[in-house]
Amino acid sequence: MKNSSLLWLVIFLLAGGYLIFRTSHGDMGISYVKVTTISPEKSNVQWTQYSKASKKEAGEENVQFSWSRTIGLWVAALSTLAIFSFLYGDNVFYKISESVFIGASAGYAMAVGFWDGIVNLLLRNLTPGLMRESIIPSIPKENHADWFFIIPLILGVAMLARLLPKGGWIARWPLAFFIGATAGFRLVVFFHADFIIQIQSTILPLIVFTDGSFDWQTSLKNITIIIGVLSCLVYFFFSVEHTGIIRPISRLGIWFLMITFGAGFGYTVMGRIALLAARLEFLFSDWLWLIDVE
Amino acid sequence: MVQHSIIKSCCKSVVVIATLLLLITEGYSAEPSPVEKKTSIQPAKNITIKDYPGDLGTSLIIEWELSEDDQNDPKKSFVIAYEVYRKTEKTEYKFLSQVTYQKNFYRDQECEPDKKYWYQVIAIGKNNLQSIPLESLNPGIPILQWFDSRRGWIGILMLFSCSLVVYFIWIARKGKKLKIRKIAGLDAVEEAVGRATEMGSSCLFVPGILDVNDIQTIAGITILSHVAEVTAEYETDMIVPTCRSLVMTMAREAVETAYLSAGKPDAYNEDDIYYLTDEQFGYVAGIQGTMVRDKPAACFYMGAFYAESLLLAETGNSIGAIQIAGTAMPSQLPFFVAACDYTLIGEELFAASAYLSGEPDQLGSLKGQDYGKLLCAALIIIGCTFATLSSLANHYQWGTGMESSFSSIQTYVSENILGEKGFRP
Amino acid sequence: MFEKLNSLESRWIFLMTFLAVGIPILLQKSLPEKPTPMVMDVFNLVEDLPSGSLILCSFDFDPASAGELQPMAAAFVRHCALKKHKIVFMTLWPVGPPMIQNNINILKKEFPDYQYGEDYVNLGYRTGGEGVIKLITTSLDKMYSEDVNGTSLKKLSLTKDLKHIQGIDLLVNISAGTPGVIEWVQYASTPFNIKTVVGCTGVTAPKNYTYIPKQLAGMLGAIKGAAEYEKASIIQYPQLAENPQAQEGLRRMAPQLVAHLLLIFLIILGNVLHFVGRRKGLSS
Amino acid sequence: MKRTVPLIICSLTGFILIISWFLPAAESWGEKVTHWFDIVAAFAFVLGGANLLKIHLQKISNRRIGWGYSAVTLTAFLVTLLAGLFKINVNPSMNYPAYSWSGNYLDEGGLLWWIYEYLFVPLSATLFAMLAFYITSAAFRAFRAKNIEASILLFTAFLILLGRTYAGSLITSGLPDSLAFLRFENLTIIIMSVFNLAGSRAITIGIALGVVTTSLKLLLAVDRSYLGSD
Repeated sequence: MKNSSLLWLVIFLLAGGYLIFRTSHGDMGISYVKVTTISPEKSNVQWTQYSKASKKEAGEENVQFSWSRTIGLWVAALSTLAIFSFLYGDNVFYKISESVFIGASAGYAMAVGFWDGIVNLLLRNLTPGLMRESIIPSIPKENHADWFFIIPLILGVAMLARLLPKGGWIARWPLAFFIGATAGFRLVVFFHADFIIQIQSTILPLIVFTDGSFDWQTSLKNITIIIGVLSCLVYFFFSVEHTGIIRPISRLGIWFLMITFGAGFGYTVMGRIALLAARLEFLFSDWLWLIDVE
Repeated sequence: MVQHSIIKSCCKSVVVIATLLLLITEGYSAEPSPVEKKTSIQPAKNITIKDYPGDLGTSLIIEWELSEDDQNDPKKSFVIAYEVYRKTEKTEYKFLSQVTYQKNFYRDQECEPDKKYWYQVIAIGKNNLQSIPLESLNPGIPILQWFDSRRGWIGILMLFSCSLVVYFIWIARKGKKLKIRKIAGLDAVEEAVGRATEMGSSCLFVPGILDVNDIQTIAGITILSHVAEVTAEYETDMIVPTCRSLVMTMAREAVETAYLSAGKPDAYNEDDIYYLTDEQFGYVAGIQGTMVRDKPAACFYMGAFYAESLLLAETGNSIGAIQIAGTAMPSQLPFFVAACDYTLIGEELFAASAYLSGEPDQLGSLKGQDYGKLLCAALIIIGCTFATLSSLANHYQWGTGMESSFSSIQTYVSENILGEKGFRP
Repeated sequence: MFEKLNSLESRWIFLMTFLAVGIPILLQKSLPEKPTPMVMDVFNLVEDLPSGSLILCSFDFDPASAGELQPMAAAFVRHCALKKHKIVFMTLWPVGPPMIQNNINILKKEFPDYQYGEDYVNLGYRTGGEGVIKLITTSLDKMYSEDVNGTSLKKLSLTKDLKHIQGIDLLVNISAGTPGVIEWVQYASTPFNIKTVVGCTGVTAPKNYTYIPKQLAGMLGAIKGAAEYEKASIIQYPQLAENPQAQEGLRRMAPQLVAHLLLIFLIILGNVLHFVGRRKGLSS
Repeated sequence: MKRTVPLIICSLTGFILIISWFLPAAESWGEKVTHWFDIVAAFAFVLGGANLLKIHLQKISNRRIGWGYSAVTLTAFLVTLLAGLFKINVNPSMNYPAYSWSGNYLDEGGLLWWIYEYLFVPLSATLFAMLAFYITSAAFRAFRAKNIEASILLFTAFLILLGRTYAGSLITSGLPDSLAFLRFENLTIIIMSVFNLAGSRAITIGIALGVVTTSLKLLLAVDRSYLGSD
């Protein structure tokens, strides 16, 4: 055990030394930005805008080294490694990035919820005039307040009654409202799209003729599909024990399901490998500059 | 010397072939392409205007037959688009919209009920060619409808399926015993909690990553309340990290009630049900961390899951937990099936709360659900039978009467009862 | 040997996966892909539209799936730009705008003639999922009265006459989940007969097969779809062969091959172990 | 009273929405409610945020194991939240330079953008990429021919894995045209468009029925565990 930790320490030190050596020579992990000054028409306000520049553009005019983005690049690369380190075992680096991730993503979700939900949806519709003057100047002049949005405001405030020591039961009202709405809305949508339409597309002729002759390929395909759908449905029966005649049919249904799952699994592998490839490309290209895909 | 002449003749022939090739290709490109030759294009034909059914009288459908110069292959097609113009009793023709080639209808959604509208369609060709306008002789009048007749049949089928459920709930309440087959994953719940108790470790329940406006989440929470009853009985800790604030609220209500009904209200700890973050992978990172540190002996994943399914299941596997999963996300089922001990497949997730509760009216609803499946199978069998008969009748020419009646029954089933037409002829 | 393999720690499998994917990336080799008929259908649809056709691109994915879908999105955008089509970008995902921006950056860099407002417009994100689709098939300005920068659509030459999306020539949807393909099919392509092609992740591809060819004109599935599309583009426009960025998908096929082979090897190994173990168990 | 009123609200809302689906005049009600839900969910963030603060502050003040990580979480949370709420370092929109708040909260250059670009994106993409590792270990461990069902699963996955790469088409490219359907790439298509189609369709139909029944149970107050106790 001790030997292996020593080995790991040596590997870490070597890798760290290598990174420091290459960075100090300007051979990796540096970000550049393109600087442009923005001066909108009909206004005396001015600001500088920074946009991403590739390392090839480094010597060009207006392109300069960026501290904040170089730090960002290193943060991104190191947190990528920290997450991957979880594969070896739980460790302090993973714990730190996990904590940062939970905190930052919760904060991000809330900020987005505030701007998109409260400002862009609620306030924009409830107080368009005020929003036009302050935060969303692009609201057309002809937009007027939509008083229906009072309802979600009331529901939202009622939701917060949970924070009060005694008013928690009021918070059940908005919850009940949305449970009811969800149930009603989903009931019809699922019944239509996933029940009726699916039955409709399963109605196929079992014997098909193409150009006047028997088309055994399509016929076989249609028969298989219909047998498959019906036998899987039999598998899902709850109120009948799977014995007697039901047993072989439901067994056939399970086989169909297993083929479906196997196919789904095999199909997904490609996507997952692509994601890993993208991450490694980021490390090798953007950070380590070992390959160049820019 | 001989070699020399061979090379020479080779060179010559190469030059000749190259010149020939050049000439051929020149010839090809020099020939004027048919598009350039064309100076006029055929207009569209037979315009008809119909009221769009099932709306408040705000739209009309304008249909026409494609121009003869409109081909499916865009390289050969002279027509590239159609322009639609509209006039009312008071105004002249005004440009309305453009639709692309091969499209033979346009839905005007800016009409007022009971007004008259006339339409004009002009085919537009390459090089700014325009056909002569095709005008509608009779105006179209949009009609206001309060009931969407296209959804009539769906309404009937829905009412029928729902009443089956209600009927069996009623039957069950009256005391009729109902049988339910075994669902292995659910029988294992108690075993899993029992093992966690024996080992002195906790249980983990993940109610999916969607909010309470998804039925799967609600189904997950109802299962949670039954699992919580078991953990309350065994006095085992259960942690429930949630991905949404509202799910946290709802889960707390459910678990508190469960502990109360198990007679252990003091064992309930609100902080065991906590909010992590709304972000999918932040949530997963948090749960993974909890798993490897707290090492729960039983993990339940019930609700809507996306890519995190395998991340959770494999981490659970690495700590040796019993894992029971259930989801109605078809794309994630393979991973749960491969990596968990028990998986509730699709519909079984929704059946779980009834199964676990064992209450008669809940079991009744399951029976109703089964009759829904019978209805589905019956519709498929009827539809397929008539589709097959009509195919056979068509091939062996059993007589036009039989042929057309088979095919019209099949069409009625798939287009009216199950399709877009509904009560409309 | 058997005991050792049977209790093989996951770490070693992880290491093998890492090497199987990492080494081909470092070697930068690409395989000779051949576009399949389904991908060629999609390619030809874009290729055969007359120059200047209006294309709506809805990029409904997030950074997490960008590894799989961005090459596809970029291939579409490049192809549209080479054919001089007009593009309207939008997204139904809150994290979608940066995905659109990545592709607009490609336009800015590789097609400097392409003018914002004239050749392409970025509508950005609106909340509401299928509700957004339903509204923009009726009237665009009820949902999008201004573009992502707050400029009124009436002031941009591309959108000033665009009332709704019924008249577009092609709908391109790159999607990683919900809202995505299913919503576009249900609320736009089916009721209005809008020609639609989609690019989707490997996970969602099986389900989307059910919509072809009636409701969807074609589909690119996972990174293989992207790679084949890139190949088809390179055959048609050889200048792309010199642009390494236009071959992101192709490059990612080499790690795919090695990883797939590794997986197959592991499955076989696992089963051999299983049978050997069973025989041992029986004999003892 | 505390339980009856919510039950009535729930049933009433649900049945009204079901009926509205058949009435053209009320067609958009379902979507309106979805919009409202987004707003209420945004309000509910206060609950989640308060819970997050409470749990981690407790951990820190009690000096429980790992309290340092709680401090990290809290800092990250507060910094991100403030960066987002106050649009720190975000320039105004080009079209409305006079309105200093008019820029988008996620514009390039802002603090929230930095966090998004350099923390959020790499972290979530890396976690997603971990699936590549887990999928191989799951395949090794779980894909064993223990019984007929498992063998079918394994065999299908095997076929698809081969069929989806260059290797598969290479192996079977020698088959004559009369046996072309046995080529891996064609087998893949047959599996997807016949067997997978049948299986997925049955699953979809089953789920639809499950959703209908569950919704009905909620509306008829058969299932009311979400409401809690009195």
